[in-house]
Amino acid sequence: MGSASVVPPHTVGNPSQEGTGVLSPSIPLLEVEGLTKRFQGVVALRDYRLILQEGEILGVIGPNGAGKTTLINLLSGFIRPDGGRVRFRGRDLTRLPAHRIPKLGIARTFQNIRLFPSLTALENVMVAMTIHHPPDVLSTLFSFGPGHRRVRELRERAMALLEQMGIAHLAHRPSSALSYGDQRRVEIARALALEPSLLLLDEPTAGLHPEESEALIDLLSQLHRERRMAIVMVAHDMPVVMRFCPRLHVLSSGTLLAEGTPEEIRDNPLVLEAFLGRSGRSGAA
Amino acid sequence: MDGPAVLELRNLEAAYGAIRALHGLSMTLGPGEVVALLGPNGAGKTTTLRVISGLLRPVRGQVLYRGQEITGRPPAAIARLGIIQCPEGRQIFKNLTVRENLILGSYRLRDPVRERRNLERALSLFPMLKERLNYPAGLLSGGQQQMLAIARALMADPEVLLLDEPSLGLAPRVVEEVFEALAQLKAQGLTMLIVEQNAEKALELADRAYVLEAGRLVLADAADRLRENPDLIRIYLGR
Amino acid sequence: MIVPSVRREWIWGLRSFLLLLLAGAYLALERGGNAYLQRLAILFLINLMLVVSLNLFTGFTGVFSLGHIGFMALGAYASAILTLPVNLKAVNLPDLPAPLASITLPFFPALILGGLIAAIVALLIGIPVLRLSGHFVAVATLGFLVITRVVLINAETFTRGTRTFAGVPPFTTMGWAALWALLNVYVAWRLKHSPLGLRLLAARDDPWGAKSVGVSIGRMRLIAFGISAFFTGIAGGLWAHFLTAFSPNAFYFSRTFEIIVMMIVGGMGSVTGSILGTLLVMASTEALRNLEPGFAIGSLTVGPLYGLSQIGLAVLLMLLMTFRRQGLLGDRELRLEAIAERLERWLERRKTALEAPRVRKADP
Amino acid sequence: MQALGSPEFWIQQLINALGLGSQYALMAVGLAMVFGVMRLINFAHGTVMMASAYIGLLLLQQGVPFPFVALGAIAGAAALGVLMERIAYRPVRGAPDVVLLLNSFAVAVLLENVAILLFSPRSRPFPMPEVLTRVFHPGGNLFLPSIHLWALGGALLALGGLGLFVTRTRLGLAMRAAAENPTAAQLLGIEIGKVTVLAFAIGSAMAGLAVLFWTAHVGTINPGMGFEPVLKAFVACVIGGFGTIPGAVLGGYLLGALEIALQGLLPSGVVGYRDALVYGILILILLVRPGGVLGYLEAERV
Repeated sequence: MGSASVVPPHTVGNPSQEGTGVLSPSIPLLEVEGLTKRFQGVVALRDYRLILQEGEILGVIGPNGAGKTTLINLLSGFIRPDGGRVRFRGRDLTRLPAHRIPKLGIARTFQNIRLFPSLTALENVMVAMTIHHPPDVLSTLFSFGPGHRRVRELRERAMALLEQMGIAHLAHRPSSALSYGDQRRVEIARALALEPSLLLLDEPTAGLHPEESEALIDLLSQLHRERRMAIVMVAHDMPVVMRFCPRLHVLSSGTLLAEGTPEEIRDNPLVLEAFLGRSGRSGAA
Repeated sequence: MDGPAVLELRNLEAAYGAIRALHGLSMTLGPGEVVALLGPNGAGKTTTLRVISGLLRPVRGQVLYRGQEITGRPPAAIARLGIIQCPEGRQIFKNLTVRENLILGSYRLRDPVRERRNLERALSLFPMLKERLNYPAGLLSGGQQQMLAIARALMADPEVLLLDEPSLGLAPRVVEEVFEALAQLKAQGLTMLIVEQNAEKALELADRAYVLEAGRLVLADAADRLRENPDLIRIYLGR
Repeated sequence: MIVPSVRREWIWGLRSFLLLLLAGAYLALERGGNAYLQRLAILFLINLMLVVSLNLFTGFTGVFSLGHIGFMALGAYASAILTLPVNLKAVNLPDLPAPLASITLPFFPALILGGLIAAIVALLIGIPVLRLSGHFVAVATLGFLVITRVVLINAETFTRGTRTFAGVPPFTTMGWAALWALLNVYVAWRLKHSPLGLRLLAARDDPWGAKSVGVSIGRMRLIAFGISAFFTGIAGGLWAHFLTAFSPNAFYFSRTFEIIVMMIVGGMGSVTGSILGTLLVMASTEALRNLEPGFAIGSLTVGPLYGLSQIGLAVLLMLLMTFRRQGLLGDRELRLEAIAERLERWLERRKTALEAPRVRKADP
Repeated sequence: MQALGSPEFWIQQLINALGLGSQYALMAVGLAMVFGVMRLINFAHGTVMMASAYIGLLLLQQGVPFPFVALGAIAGAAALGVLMERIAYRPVRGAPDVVLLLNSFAVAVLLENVAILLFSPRSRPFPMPEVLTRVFHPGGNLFLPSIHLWALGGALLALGGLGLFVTRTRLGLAMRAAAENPTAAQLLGIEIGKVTVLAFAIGSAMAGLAVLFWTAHVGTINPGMGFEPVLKAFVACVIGGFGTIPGAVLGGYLLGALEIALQGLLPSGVVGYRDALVYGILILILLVRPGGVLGYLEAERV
């Protein structure tokens, strides 16, 4: 299973800096240039570019079919671009298969939550944890001895993470039996178990009640304060995005339409047109 | 609205597994009316159309067609009544030719005479399809495919036309063309329910509109009054 | 009130009871000398290995293999060729190339080599084929089964072609079969309940989700395929040294079908289910097979009914697919813990039921 | 056997390839039609062929004239196909692919063993009329078995008719539409259930026709006879691209040509491995071009 590169938690990629990446090293965390993807001739994403620093939060918004999920899929290696490049800490990811990406420090969630339904909530998180502690012959064949100790450690850590997400009491339920909101929390816990320095969230609040959304965003803010990983969040839920993301990208028909703070975006007539099909006039007041 | 409703939804609730998509939606569609269904992503617009067409069985609530309950009937049976949906994402038959696609549109009619008449009408509405009748539909451009999808739906002589995001992924010029064609259909008295991301275009076309947010009805008004309503922007862009 | 420690005692009790039962059954069969029952027991153990191994791949990865009997054939022929006495080789396989013609291996290394050959072939075909999705893997592995058969029939130098391969030493005893079956079940059980198993099941449950946590679907499938083929090859070797004579016809579709039905009955992905499924299906086919030569009810004689057992299997599979797709256990396991809990609850209820009348009597 | 380089050799090979290819094409079409509307690789397709052959034999033994025997066998196959859909596949519609596949295995095993029960496992001669078994010698060393002509003619007629049906008629179009996009088809009023029954009926009838030629070729029938043809039909479908009618036809003829070529060109020592090579090629095509030669299905990879 390859050698274990044991990465202690909370140290990945954040050696020194505090705050919003002002002290970032010369190489940005994520560098995207000219990223382009077509599906059967239709352009889903065109010439997208992005520079993201360690610990930064970016929100990506846009109407239906704007290419937001395509962007997440490209950044996480789930689809291959037709053009352009993604560099993570200077390393080119463009040709890596998807399952190699998490180990580098990029985790993602899915718009339609993709848990492992036959595993419990705890086991869902444990699977992700095996990435830094790969299974070996001992832990596979024997339920006692050193192999077993390793498994117990894994279990305890996973439990701690669920506790942090506020769902420790659901640890032993099959994940398919959880409510939608709890499933979302398990999925985020699973992503965090990879100890990422970049977290890609695809519509994390979709399908949640407003109160649930609020709570989830509070939790994400707290997790970000503690772990200082960078986050790219795709969403259509504007109040949520405006509150959580200090910096926004607006996509429309696969093109980067505008960029800026929530206030700038709100007043940008191009954005209004993208969402409503109108040039910013009367009603905007 | 004059006369009884062609289509009426009563307290529809729908879900995909654990995810609630509609929380008690009620609305009506009168004869000859064009109604727009608006709202941001994930508001439940497409779900509403899926329930009407029978592709999704509602958890609760009723769908009535000219006063008769059709809730839970199979999609083909609902289509045979004349409730024709033109689905999102141009779901044309890519391996079939343009002509074959169109002829299938008239499947429910079982009438070669009406089929021929409708074909002529569809081709006059979308002349560019005429030159490409024997092309496999998959070779058409995105805009042409959308036109074909609408033309195919019209081939059924629909009593009600349900349009799901007709402008999705199209260039602005093509969006204009599509909406011009829809305006012509409106002038001919076709009853339409249109789901659109492009609220402005939809409101130009529609008589009335309903606005959904997270599966709930939040606004319902005449289209021209709604265009001036500042709440609309708030719903789309947040506070 | 049920105290956990009491339950632990119960589990120990059950565990010892089960062990005693198994040991008793084993000794009774071994010493009892009923040849028919012994034969059935060995066949059961070998079938169990085939079912558990198939389940280890198909149940744990969700991908259907129709080619597993091909691995069984490889293990059977390989170990049989290796253990065949030199003088028999000169008669039966006169054209065997030099090193093979002059050696005779003991049973154990021959078995292991047979298993390894099956595993290596599995890895070779698995690397390309397992990347395919769903039923395309099924078709490709079926292709492998047919290829194996064609090769067995044509490689006469090694296999005697369509003729019976005879004279294999009868090494397979109850002990050997029980030992290997036990090991196979243990490995499957551990695999399912280890961190590696979590990865396997994750890859099965949701390939995209699995990739997002760094699990390589192809690699998981390959690991399971290799282990599964190894034990299937061993089962083939045990079978060869049990029957001592066989031909390529034994390794084709009807056996594939039988093993699949056993797996489905027990539940895909359930190790204990595989045991139940094998037991149940073998019992019923054995019963039907005994009817095949014909039987009489009163004055009515029913004449030979060849194929009855296969018809039974087919009907069983169709009924299962229509009404209980998950089989007996789905992918869950029968656990002593759960049984202990039930037993306890049942005893508890009995106790209150016994005490209840006394309470009522005291009432007035 | 002619010399390898002579024109006669090639003509002979071409004749053989067309004869064999016609049979494969007819068999593959039914498999493709069913796969199209149901995403089912119908393993029981082969047992339909077998059953149809036995129906033919029974009719023949009753003294029915041969043309009616042929019609009866074809009609019987169609009826059996429809019955199969009703009993084994409709109740599990919408279940995972594997459930349907397993049910088709069950149907295959069931029918084969019922045939064993009724007719015994032994092979039986199937006396064909002389028009089907005659061999012409048009000159030189050429052999022209009339069965090749019948197969080619029959295939051309049946497949041509099928082609007209699926491009010119309302139902035929509906069938192709349902195969490509069931949801969109339903939204136009097309009933998937009806179209599926139709696909089973037509596909099985084609198999019934194919088995007449196959039987004339082999001379005998037995309960296990469906196994090899259905596997060959699989391979043909995979070569041409699973799920399309033109793909199946093309695949059938390509497979026929491939087998005849291997038969003629392989050294005699390894000719027995011909089928192993054929299935090796099947696996290879699945790997490099899962969409088949016509490339319709998108490559599904994990």
